[in-house]
Amino acid sequence: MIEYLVFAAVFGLLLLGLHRKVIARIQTRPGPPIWQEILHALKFSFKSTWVPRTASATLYVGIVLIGIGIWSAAFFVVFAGESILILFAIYMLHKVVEHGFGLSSGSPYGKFGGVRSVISAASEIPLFVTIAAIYLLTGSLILRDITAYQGVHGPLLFIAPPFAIAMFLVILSKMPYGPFSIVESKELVSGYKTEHFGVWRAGLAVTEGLKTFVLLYAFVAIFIGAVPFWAALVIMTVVLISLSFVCAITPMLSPYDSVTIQGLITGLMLVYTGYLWWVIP
Amino acid sequence: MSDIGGVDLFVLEFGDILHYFTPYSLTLFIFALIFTVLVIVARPERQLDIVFGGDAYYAKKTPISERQFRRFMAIACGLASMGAMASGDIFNYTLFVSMVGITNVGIVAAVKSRHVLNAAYEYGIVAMVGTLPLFGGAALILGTTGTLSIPALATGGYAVPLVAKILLALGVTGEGMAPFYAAKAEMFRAPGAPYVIMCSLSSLLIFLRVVEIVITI
Amino acid sequence: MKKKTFPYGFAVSAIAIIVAWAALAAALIPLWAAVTIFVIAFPLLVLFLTLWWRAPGGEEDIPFIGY
Amino acid sequence: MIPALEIMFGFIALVGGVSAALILDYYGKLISLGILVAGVIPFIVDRGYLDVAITVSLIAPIATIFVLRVVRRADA
Amino acid sequence: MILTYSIGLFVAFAVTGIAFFALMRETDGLHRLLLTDLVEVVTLAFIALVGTDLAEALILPGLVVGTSELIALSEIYRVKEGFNRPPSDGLQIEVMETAPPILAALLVGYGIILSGFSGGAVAGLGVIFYFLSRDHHERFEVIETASGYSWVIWIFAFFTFMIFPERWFFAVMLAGSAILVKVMAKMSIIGTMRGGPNV
Amino acid sequence: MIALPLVAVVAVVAALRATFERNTARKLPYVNVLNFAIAASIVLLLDHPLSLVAAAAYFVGSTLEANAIASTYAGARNQ
Amino acid sequence: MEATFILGLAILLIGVLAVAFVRPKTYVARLINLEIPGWGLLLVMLAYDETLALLTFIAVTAISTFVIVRLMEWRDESC
Amino acid sequence: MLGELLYILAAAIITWLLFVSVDIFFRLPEKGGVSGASAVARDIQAAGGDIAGGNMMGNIVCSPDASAGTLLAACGVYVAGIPGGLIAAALVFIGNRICHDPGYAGTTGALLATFVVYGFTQVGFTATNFIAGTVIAILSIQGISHVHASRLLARLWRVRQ
Repeated sequence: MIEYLVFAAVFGLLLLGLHRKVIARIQTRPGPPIWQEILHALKFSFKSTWVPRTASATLYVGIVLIGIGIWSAAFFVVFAGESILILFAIYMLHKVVEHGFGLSSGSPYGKFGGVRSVISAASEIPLFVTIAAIYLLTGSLILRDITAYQGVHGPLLFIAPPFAIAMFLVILSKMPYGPFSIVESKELVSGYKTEHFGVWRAGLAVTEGLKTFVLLYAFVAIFIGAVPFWAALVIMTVVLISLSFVCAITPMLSPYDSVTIQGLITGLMLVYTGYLWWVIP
Repeated sequence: MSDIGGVDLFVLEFGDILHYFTPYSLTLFIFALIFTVLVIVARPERQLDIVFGGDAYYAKKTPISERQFRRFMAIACGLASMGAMASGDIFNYTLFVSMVGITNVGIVAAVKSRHVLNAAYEYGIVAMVGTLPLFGGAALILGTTGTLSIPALATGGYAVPLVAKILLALGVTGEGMAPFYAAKAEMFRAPGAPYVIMCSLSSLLIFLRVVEIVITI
Repeated sequence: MKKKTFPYGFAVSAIAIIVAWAALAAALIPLWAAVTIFVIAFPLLVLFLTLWWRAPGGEEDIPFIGY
Repeated sequence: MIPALEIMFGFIALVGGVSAALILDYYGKLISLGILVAGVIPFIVDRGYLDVAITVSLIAPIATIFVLRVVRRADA
Repeated sequence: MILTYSIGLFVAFAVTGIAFFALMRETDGLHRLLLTDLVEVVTLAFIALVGTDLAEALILPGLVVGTSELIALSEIYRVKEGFNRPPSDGLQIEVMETAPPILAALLVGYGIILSGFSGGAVAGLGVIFYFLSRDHHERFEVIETASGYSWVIWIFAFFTFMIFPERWFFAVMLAGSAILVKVMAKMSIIGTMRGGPNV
Repeated sequence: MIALPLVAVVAVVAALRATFERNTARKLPYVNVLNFAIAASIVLLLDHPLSLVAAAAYFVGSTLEANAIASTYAGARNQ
Repeated sequence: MEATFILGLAILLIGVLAVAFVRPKTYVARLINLEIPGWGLLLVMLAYDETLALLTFIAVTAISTFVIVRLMEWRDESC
Repeated sequence: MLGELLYILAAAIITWLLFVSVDIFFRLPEKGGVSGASAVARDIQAAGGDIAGGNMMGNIVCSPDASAGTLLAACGVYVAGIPGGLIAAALVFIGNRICHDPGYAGTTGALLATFVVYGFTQVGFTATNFIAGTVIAILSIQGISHVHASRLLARLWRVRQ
């Protein structure tokens, strides 16, 4: 089990590196090497580290642990085929973690990043509509049952493509350099990450790697169904590259527009769910 | 019980009142517990106020009395969210939720900043108004089905009106769904990170739980 | 925390993970117990490891206040 | 209670309520509120809750006196 | 019964709509506070319409929540608007010299008979009314101490329930009177809410 | 039993007159009649020793209310 | 379906209308009107024999009236 | 039916005489007991009434006086006989204290009325007649015409003087 966890962290970081590479290539830059994110994590971990004088020390350190911890838990949830509701709870609670990162340092940049991450909660709402719709279709939210359902009826990706798109957007809103990543826009320096440097940043990198892996893996598990592990990795890479394309060709939206667009998507999803509810007796 | 949150791990029956955990609510419960402990042990940060474009900055300190009050409120908020996670009775759940609403206001009410107080007041009004759909939904469920126990409702056979579910979700949104208010974002400008975190955490938790409840019943 | 405690913390968390892993492989403990240990110990492992091998030096200072 | 009585007392309560809502003068509003209470009390008594009737008729003037504190300030 | 409930619900929803409409159009802070008080009444109407014993049990916590939110909000409003001069004595009419002691005694007496939260609220109202007419040489320590002891008694009664279920009547009485003192103490502090160092 | 309807009719008349009287101070005597009628009907509705206490409590309470209103009104007018 | 219940609903409705569209639009008028729906609710509770709730409700309404009165006094004093 | 009505009318006249004489004996028309009573008196005078009668009416409004005593005594006799009337007198006494009334008009009225009502119940009247009668009597003073009632009371008051 633990080997999968370590692998997930490393592979997730690799995917993030690939993400940067693809974006760079689309923008006709050479871009960093693919393992750049792993190197980053290692580099940060070797740096000398302390706690800022203004920080709330316990929270400042504890939030890093919590960040890694919840995504490890999420990884096991997906891996063991438990309820996807738990996965999405963790996904939403990640917002609290971001918020905690930002607030605990006492830096105004971090604080604004945290507040923005709270505002951008609109990105979670499509998620719940998606969950409700999946429940409507499959009659269960346990990942095992959903996989079994897909074994019988074929991948959900083809049964209900709008939900796959919604989930795609949800993942997109958590990708760096994407249109919805308002928490990391440059006027906030590095957003909520601004004051977590050195070792703390390395921990954050592990969190990011795990998060990317878990979200993409969950996407595969929910919408494609049971596939061999290597095939899952391949599909994840494909999905990531498509995400990178989107990130590369769209500008970053202003916070207001970002929330509006996510709200619109939620509305569309609601309409579609209502339609499904009408059609399915 | 259609186990959307996983199979039941633990059920405590106390007369009519019922507490139970699914893996889902247990996860949420543990999260609330972790942050409550953090609130108890952590000291608030000294928030930096800077003048953009200049060198001037100063660190705001949280006075001791204010800190104590807010810590108490944050702990109460953590306990209330834990209660909301563990409760297996819709009315108890709504009570815990409204308690979360009150304590959320309390957490920031001690901050003597006009912006923060304005936001807290606006939020408090919304939270108080939120009790209407909240209790209204619970009462509607009680009136139409005659029971409030979530496991009993989940076994089926009861026609829980859709309106009641919507009211319940609406009420929880009103009580604590942090991101829906621009006003509440202003509340987060208050210094004292561990306590402020509790606001956003508790509102997320109760929202996550009501999703489970609404889908289950 | 003193710098000396980090290797111990790392050792403790690593041992916990290895023991849990072995016990799981030998079917001594159920899956959820092992997972709980992993979830608690893995973040500690990462943090203690990095804190252990990080470069020395540095002291408290104020946060970044602008370019 | 026979229907005729119910109608009469209900009518008193309604008159009190409506006039409390429509009268502009604060004192008039408070007096109308008193009329409303007068209409309500027989219903409580009719159901046999005498203790409730006692308490309610003691609390009602207290509430009025509370309100009078601000009426006095607003008026002065 | 079904028809009654439907009609009641219909009125309750209509009333909700009106209240929300008014709240939506209102911008002034204090007016909004008053309207939220109205919303609280409507909430209780929703619960009361259920009309069973359980509904009665549910109204009480609803009331507690509503009152505490109202008190908290009014305090926030006071601080946020910077009202920091305590009011002088308001009403100087003859009956305020004679009525409060007698009425307070009656209400407190009845509250003690009633016991529990209801009794506490009734008795607390009596005490508020009494404090209103007096100079405020209140002894906050005494009130706080009483409230603290009653809390202990309440916990004790709770454990009596748990450990000696056969002594339930004793425990009920103990818990009821403890809650009575507790609520009364808390409510009476509202009566003394005159600002200054104690608030 | 004609007493109770009679009292109720008196109550209605008093309530109406109190409502349509314009002068605040002169509303109060009408309200006083109403209080008499209600106190009487409390006893007439329910023949029970406690209903005497209820009638007295109601009467005293409403008299107190009228007293307070009148006194405040007088105080406000004197200023 | 009984008179108490209907009367209660009617007064509740009147009261809520009175508070929502208050004339004159002052705090005091609204505060006074706020009592009206309370009595309506009291009648509704009475129709279902919820006496304990009713008693508590009346006491607590008076207390919350007092809280608001207190707030308004602070306001008058400071403005 | 008609007979009962006559009884009630008779009772109204008896109680009217009783409480008006007690009130006037206790000098209620002399001045308003509290500022509210004086305000009522002034407004009645402004409407064309007499200040003395207005004072008495104001006092009746602002505190339980002999008329209230009569009513409650009748109620007391109705529910519990003579002891009921005595209890009613005690309640009226408490009511007087609550309403800042230094006088004893109400208590005296209640005590007197107890015996009067009890006496009349022995000769064919019922206590309910007296309850309704008191209400009608008070209606005649407070509820028909303030102007004429106050003039009438003032005339009686001048007789007393």
